[in-house]
Amino acid sequence: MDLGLAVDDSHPPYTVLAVKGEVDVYTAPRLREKLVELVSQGKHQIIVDLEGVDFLDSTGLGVLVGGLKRLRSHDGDLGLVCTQQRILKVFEITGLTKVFAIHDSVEAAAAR
Amino acid sequence: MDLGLAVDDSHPPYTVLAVKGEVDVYTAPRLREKLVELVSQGKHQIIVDLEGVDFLDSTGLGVLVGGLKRLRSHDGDLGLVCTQQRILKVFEITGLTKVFAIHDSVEAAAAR
Amino acid sequence: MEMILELEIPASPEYIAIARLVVSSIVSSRRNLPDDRIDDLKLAVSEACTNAIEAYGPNLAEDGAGERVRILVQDDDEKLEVDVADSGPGFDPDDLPTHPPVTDPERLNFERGLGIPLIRTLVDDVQFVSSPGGTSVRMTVYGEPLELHPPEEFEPEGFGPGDFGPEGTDVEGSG
Amino acid sequence: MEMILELEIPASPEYIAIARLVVSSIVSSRRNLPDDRIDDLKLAVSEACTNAIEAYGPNLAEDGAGERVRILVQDDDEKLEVDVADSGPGFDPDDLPTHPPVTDPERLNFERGLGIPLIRTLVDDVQFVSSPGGTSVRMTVYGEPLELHPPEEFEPEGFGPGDFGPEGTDVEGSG
Ligand SMILES: Nc1ncnc2c1ncn2[C@@H]1O[C@H](COP(=O)(O)OP(=O)(O)O)[C@@H](O)[C@H]1O
Ligand SMILES: Nc1ncnc2c1ncn2[C@@H]1O[C@H](COP(=O)(O)OP(=O)(O)O)[C@@H](O)[C@H]1O
Repeated sequence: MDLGLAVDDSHPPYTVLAVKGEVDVYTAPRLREKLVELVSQGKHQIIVDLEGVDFLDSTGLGVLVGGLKRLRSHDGDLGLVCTQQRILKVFEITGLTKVFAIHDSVEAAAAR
Repeated sequence: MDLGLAVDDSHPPYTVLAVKGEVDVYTAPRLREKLVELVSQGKHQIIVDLEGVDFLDSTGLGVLVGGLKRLRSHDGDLGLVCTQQRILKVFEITGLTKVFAIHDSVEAAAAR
Repeated sequence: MEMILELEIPASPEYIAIARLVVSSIVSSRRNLPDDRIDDLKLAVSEACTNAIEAYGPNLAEDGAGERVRILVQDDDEKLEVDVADSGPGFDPDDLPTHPPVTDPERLNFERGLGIPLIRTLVDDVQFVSSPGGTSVRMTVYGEPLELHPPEEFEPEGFGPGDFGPEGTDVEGSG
Repeated sequence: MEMILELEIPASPEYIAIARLVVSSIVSSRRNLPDDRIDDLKLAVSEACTNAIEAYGPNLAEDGAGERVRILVQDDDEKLEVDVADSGPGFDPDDLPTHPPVTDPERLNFERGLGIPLIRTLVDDVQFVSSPGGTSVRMTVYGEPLELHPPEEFEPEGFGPGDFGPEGTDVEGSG
């Protein structure tokens, strides 16, 4: 039930954070901590890869919104990678597909 | 939560019954039915392949003991294929390793 | 409506995964629902559990030992109902703040408040029963019961000759 | 001992898989136990649930609607306890028939009676509390609690600026 969080710097200027597992009120704080840590290390172009995520609830959405806000305040950005229908659906219902750039692959996200 | 039961006649004189899933008080009746059916079709040399079994409890053991007894009464036999430690353990604790011939593979069981 | 299952967990985030697991596995074994509907219900239940836990307030870690969330699953021929109940302070579900539209840059200031809108969208029907003594969120999904195997009989008579008698009958035993 | 979780299911075979799932997932998230010990407990719980269901008798399919099995999980610093309780007729755990040795051909006549011996072997400690009003099987496994992440705080204050303020602090928010 632990959240996997893997950082990959091989797509400069982007930092890819691959998330694995279930993002809920129990695990979301770890995702938030990791985002805060990356930003404090000066990483302001972040791609969050959600392909390994089995479950994402509103707490997880909130952390991503907070991350995007924080990065924007540093003139940065937070892009998402997600092709799973059940995860995309959560963004659609909440209208957040209009807030986030959602890509089909890390490569597509890094090719902006 | 359904039990998978696949019959394979490609190792004559043996009939191989491959079981998949969890064998407990809910699913064991289906295993028993299938064994009864095979015996009534005159198949008296049966190999029960437990490699696809995730869970086996005493109800499952009981069905296998009953099957062995029935086959013996027809001068037949019931052999098992099992290499999974957690399933073997149940046979060991109950002493049934001394009652059943337990093989490493269907090929080994059919080469008797 | 037939009561299927009741699960009671401490009001603590680490147990929500179990509530999800129980609900999705009971639903997939009882109802003829497509996977995406089960995922919807799972998410709705998770949101309701999150709210129930948060209802006990921020001091949970210190004194939350006795505070519980109760999940009740019931069904009948046409629907399945999951009820998530807490003994928190209650709230008024008709008086919730609304968000600015997603196109408004202000939207980014709102990390919360998505749970109840999600629940309302994901299930066929939801009823909030809330008072100062606690809240119950009753979520309903419509859909057929799963065609179950006819109830299997087992033999509780203990030690016996079993069903593999020498007669070769192919019907179930004496149970 | 701290009460972790309570699960109540109908006394019907189809629900035992859920009881196993709940117990194994709660145990693997709470206790520092190797996988094979968790499998052992899972099997012991399954056997106890099977007996609890069978205790209600062979007419279960007809009139078993209100008959329930209750599974309670508790733990403390040194052990975890799972209690499986029914309201069946009870039995005397010290007066059970024994099997012929496995080397005796007669052994094949016994398809049953393996559940309680299995339970006794699989868990560190088991206690049967049985009376005409029902039976409770209390199974204990010793072992350390899992080193949990320090309790995570969440912010129940609702709509707020969130933790991603412009100051760039890297500590958790105000919760
Ligand atoms: N079970 C509950 N008990 C008390 N208050 C609740 C409950 N569920 C929801 N609320 C209130 O409704 C608000 C909105 O809930 P929700 O839409 O899930 O968003 P969030 O929980 O992220 O704030 C919560 O902030 C809380 O004030
Ligand atoms: N919860 C219970 N309530 C009443 N009787 C029980 C209970 N558990 C066990 N028993 C009695 O003990 C006997 C032995 O149980 P067990 O070793 O599990 O084998 P089995 O259930 O296969 O007979 C059962 O047949 C039953 O008579």
